[in-house]
Amino acid sequence: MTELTLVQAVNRGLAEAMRRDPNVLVLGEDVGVNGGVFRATDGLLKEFGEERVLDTPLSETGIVGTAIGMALYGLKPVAEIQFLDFIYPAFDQIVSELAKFRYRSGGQYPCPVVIRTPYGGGIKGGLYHSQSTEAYFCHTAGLKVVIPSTPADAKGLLLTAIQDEDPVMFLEPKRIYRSVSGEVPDGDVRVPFGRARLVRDGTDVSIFAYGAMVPVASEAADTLAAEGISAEVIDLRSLVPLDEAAAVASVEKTGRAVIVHEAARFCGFGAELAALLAEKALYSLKAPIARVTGYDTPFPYALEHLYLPNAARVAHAARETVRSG
Amino acid sequence: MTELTLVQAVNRGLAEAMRRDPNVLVLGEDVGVNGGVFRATDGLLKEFGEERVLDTPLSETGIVGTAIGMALYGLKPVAEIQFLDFIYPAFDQIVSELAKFRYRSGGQYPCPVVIRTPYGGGIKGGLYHSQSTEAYFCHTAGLKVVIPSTPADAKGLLLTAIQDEDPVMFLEPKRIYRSVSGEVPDGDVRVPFGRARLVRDGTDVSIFAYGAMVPVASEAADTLAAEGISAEVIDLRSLVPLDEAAAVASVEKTGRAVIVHEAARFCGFGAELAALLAEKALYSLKAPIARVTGYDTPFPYALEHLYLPNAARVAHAARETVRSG
Amino acid sequence: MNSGASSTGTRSPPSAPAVSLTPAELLESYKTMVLSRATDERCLTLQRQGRIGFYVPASGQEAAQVGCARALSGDDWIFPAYREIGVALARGVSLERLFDQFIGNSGDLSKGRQMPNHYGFREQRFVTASSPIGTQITQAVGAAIAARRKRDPIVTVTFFGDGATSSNDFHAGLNFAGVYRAPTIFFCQNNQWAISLPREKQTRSATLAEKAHAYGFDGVVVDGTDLEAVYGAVATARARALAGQGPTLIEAQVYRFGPHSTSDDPHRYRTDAEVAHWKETDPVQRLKQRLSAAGQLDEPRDQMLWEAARGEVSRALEAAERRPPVEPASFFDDVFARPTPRLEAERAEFDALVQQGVVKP
Amino acid sequence: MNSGASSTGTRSPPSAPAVSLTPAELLESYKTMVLSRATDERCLTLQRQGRIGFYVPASGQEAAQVGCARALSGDDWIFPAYREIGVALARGVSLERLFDQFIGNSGDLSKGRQMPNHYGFREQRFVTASSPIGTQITQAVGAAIAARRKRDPIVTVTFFGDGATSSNDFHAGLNFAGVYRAPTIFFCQNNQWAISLPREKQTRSATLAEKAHAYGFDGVVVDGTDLEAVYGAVATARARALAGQGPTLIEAQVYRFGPHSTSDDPHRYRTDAEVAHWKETDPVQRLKQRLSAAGQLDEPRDQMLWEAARGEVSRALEAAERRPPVEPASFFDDVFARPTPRLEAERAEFDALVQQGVVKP
Ligand SMILES: Cc1ncc(C[n+]2csc(CCOP(=O)(O)OP(=O)(O)O)c2C)c(N)n1
Ligand SMILES: Cc1ncc(C[n+]2csc(CCOP(=O)(O)OP(=O)(O)O)c2C)c(N)n1
Ligand SMILES: [Mg+2]
Ligand SMILES: [Mg+2]
Repeated sequence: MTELTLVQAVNRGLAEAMRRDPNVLVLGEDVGVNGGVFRATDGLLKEFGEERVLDTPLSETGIVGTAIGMALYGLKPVAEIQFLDFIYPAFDQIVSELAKFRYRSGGQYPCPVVIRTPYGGGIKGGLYHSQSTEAYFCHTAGLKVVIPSTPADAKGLLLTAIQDEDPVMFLEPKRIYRSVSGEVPDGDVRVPFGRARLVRDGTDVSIFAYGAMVPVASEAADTLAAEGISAEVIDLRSLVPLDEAAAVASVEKTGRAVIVHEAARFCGFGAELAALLAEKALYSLKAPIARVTGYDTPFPYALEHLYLPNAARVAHAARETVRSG
Repeated sequence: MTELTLVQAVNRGLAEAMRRDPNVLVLGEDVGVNGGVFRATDGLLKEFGEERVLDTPLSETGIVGTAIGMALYGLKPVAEIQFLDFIYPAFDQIVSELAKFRYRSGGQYPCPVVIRTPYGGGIKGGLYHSQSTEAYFCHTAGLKVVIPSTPADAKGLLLTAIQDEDPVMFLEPKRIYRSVSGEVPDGDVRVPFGRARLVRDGTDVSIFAYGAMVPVASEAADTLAAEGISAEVIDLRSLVPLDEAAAVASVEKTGRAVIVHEAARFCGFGAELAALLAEKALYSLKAPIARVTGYDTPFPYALEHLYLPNAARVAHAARETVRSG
Repeated sequence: MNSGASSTGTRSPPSAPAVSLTPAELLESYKTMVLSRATDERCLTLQRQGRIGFYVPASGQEAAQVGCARALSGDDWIFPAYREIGVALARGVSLERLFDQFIGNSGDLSKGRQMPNHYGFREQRFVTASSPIGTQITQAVGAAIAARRKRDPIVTVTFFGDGATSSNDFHAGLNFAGVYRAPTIFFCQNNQWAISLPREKQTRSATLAEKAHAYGFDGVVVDGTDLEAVYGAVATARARALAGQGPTLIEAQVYRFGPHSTSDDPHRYRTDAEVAHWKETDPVQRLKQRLSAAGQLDEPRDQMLWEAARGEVSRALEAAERRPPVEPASFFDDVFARPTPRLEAERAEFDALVQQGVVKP
Repeated sequence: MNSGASSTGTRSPPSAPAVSLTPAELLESYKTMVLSRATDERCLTLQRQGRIGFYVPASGQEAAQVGCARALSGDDWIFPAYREIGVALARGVSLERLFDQFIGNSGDLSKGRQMPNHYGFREQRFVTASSPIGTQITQAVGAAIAARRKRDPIVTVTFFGDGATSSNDFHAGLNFAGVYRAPTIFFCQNNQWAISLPREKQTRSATLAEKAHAYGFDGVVVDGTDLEAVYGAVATARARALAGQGPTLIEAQVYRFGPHSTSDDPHRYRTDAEVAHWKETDPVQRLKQRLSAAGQLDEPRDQMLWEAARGEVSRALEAAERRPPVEPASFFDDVFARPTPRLEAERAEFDALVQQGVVKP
């Protein structure tokens, strides 16, 4: 066990995987000499050399397209996209190619690329360094989508992603890259996909969150506890595959659900979760499902603190939910 | 009034708009000399000339990027993307630029580009000529998204799109381009955005659909009627802005909802509608909301008839819904 | 610049091809080209008869495809567009497997997931095609870098059309290949049209080959109707790539005799005279004359070859038509290595619908 | 090819600049460059003090930016990247508006929606910047085509860096411009680095300018530390564009003295010696010497100019800092021309949260 920040845990996870498997390599903009703009790949070039840590030209199309070719050929590329906001030049390669290679080839060509990318707001990044568009990837059949909220999960889920046989979108909540730290197991300790993490047990309302919204949800639960409301907090962390059973079970217990994410509400991930719960736990629901999310506007700069869900908004929604049903 | 197919109505809409406003122009692959691979732009080059009908190089990035520049400068470009499946090279321009230009400039730079593109399955197009990824665009703040299911709406909504001050994604259900025909008003008759179309009145269950799923839903309603179940069919047609009031009112009346779309289910548009209904009409719901959709796989070829929702599946879901609650 | 029609490189001009084709190899190549042409002709008919759903013809491009494939080793990886039937045949893909794919039956290695012509054969190192234009180009570069990393002495070859030179992946792929000196051959079949857009309107450069200079390596224009010329250009590029001298862009000038696809009507945009002009250098005819002049082929022998080819096509087609369809629920397979709980639930939902007679496979 | 360092075009070489700058214009340009440099220096400090959140310096690129802007008409449209403060100042954008944007206050024309440096000024035909690299390039081409269609005798100019030559929009934009002969000037400031990636690893072509040939038009390399050279190249390109002779790619060779942005630590990837080497041709110093030699500037006068510039910066900053913040609910504006019912509902929800004290603006 070592105490690490979230971004350090990512770094250790990469190094661990690269040490164990010579086929693992890292590529992206500024990942080599510079060690990544957030230092997630710091030290890797020195340890593993230019053949395994590739500083690429400024082209996300090229990064993902070549990573796909490498994966088809039998390597395990881990591509870094500097910010999720800049992934769109690679969108065609991701949704048309990466997600569909195994399928379209009838299983002949697996394509296990991992795409790591920092996402989310709260760092005064404005419109283009803050977005949360995980729903695009979740809606794309053939991609797995995971989002850690603790250092241990960052390393453990990343190790799982790298040994997975399928493409994985690995979204890192940059807002808590350094603000969150915790004990991380040494070595190749993996966290399985498809299992939600119970952050806090509760009986009155279920709060679902992921990424940087997990600490926000926990803070809200503290507030609620002081008021005598017992909130269960669940870190979804694996959006695809989703731990539907855990979500349903929690709502069957509490009868109320609050879904929290930074992304815009309309057609966001929360819509799917709400739809699922309305389908599978309708008769348990004592109150309408609340979604506490970013608004349906682009991401602002000066006012990001008003745009982003905070603990007060989450607690308020939970309170209303408890009162109304 | 003239009897037209859906694709003819698109063609007439374009010609009408181009005649009325010299700033309207059309650009895309094969839209000029060839008249579009579906003939939606047939005859336009001849009538309006090369300056207003641009055959472009094979680059969706270029098509949308230049269209944006034209719109900023005061023209009204209508860009054709040959298939929705091929829009992804332009995704960066659409989500990063088109959707956000007005916002990021504080209103200084409106960007009224219309992007027309055929979408959906049922034509034996396989993986890459069949997809329905409207949810990507619906989740992107700053874009309007409309989908006609009748010739009259195809022309009327297109005319509205072209005079709109904001970017519009105009998705055309290619499966019914020629199989559906109907009376279309002559001249500049517009259909407003943000209003659902009541296809058929009913009291037992509300069926929501759009595009090529509208005739499927209607057929299901016929079947159901024969069994004594009265289904209301609503053509959403304007996904953004959405006629939430109409959807909620219908479910308040019927107590049951079936949502139909071709797109994959997970994080599809149906998720948002279900979430909305679970939020705003929870206490009216007598049964879980059913989603009859494409499955969470890429789009197949030989088996597309099993993948796509059909009237039997819709009727079945409606029946179950009526029985269960 | 404005370099002419043969080679646009001045950096280190490709040396003459190391080897050329033997007479026996020429005849083999001819047979493959005839088989390709015969398949094409049959498939256009089959599509009209509704026996296959769609088809993309390659007639006119056989020398480019077969000549290129012939210059490769069986271990080299192919990243095709969707028009490379000649390459597939030259790599030893069986006609029957191709027809299985055109029909999308249970013999189709891709399990009926894609339109005709979007095939792939792992055994032949022929990567499964997709429709979006250009995407294979960057992938081929990545695979080449991977092969070098694994110390495999192979090249990757990616096929694409004149239209694809405008794609994002062309730019990124050639740039990455230049930067990393990837052992990749960019094989552009300039068939003069991208559906209805003529080559001159696709881009203003004099040749497509010279675009390579923008990425720091050489481009070569070759007469794509001349099997041996293509062979030589590819053999040279391959040797250079393996020697660590980096990638080459080859522009093979050919012509698409038929429509873009069976959905296309070329009369809307091009003249019969143009087609007739290019038919004068029909690559199959050219090679036939070459072989005849060398005394290796005469009319009766040629007739026999054609009949054999047509017979082979018929047999493959019939076998494929007899093969059972894909399993109804198979479209749930291969989304992931192992299905997620959600996919399992959806498949169960589907099975129940079938059981209840709601959905009829 | 492998063309040298001055002009890579042989097709129809640009003629000599039609006009050159008058002594008065040179002095004006110098003042703008000093103001740009002074703003830069101040802003790096302000960022460290937490008074602005972020900053992208342009020091070293002033001659390129001001020289280019000077060669344009006020009606020409600018499509900037994010580093073009010299262009904004030369177009007459007020320092105060710039500081309003850096702070994101109620005077910011973009209403506090974007990070510092992502400004836009419709009045000055300076299109609002975004962060994604390269996207402005195709847009500039579209605007140029639109201007021609409207018979407006203007050009569009798009600014981008060496890194951006690898972007999709570079490829698409230059290709469309070549095909449609768009009156666009592609102004590449090659500042030798794209964050930590040196120019040689960005692409293997000898120059960036020669990439224009791939699109059928000319590229020109110009010493971007020499105001007059830049002015001449842009004036020539502009005249050609207006005469219907199509686009030009200009590669202005400059150096980024400072970090990529205030988030960057250049010591991780480049040497002090390299910086020192380029400082020898500091464009501000070069122009100062030129003006001194011509007797238009002496040390005292120069001191005065610098003091005036710094004073102007301080006044603009202070005015901007005094200006009230943006209205809390204003982030709901401008998503569309008129809010949708959903946006109205969300704004009402937000207002209620404020009213109830849940959210504290
Ligand atoms: C990204 C993308 N845009 C559009 C299409 C539609 N389309 C299919 S083939 C084609 C033309 C391709 O021309 P070229 O690259 O010259 O290849 P050819 O068909 O001539 O062999 C087009 C536009 C597509 N498949 N992908
Ligand atoms: C599509 C995209 N990818 C990555 C980034 C992150 N990024 C910002 S600036 C930059 C380097 C740009 O280099 P260059 O084009 O040379 O411009 P310079 O900053 O040197 O002026 C990168 C990689 C981005 N903004 N957009
Ligand atoms: Mg072609
Ligand atoms: Mg740079």
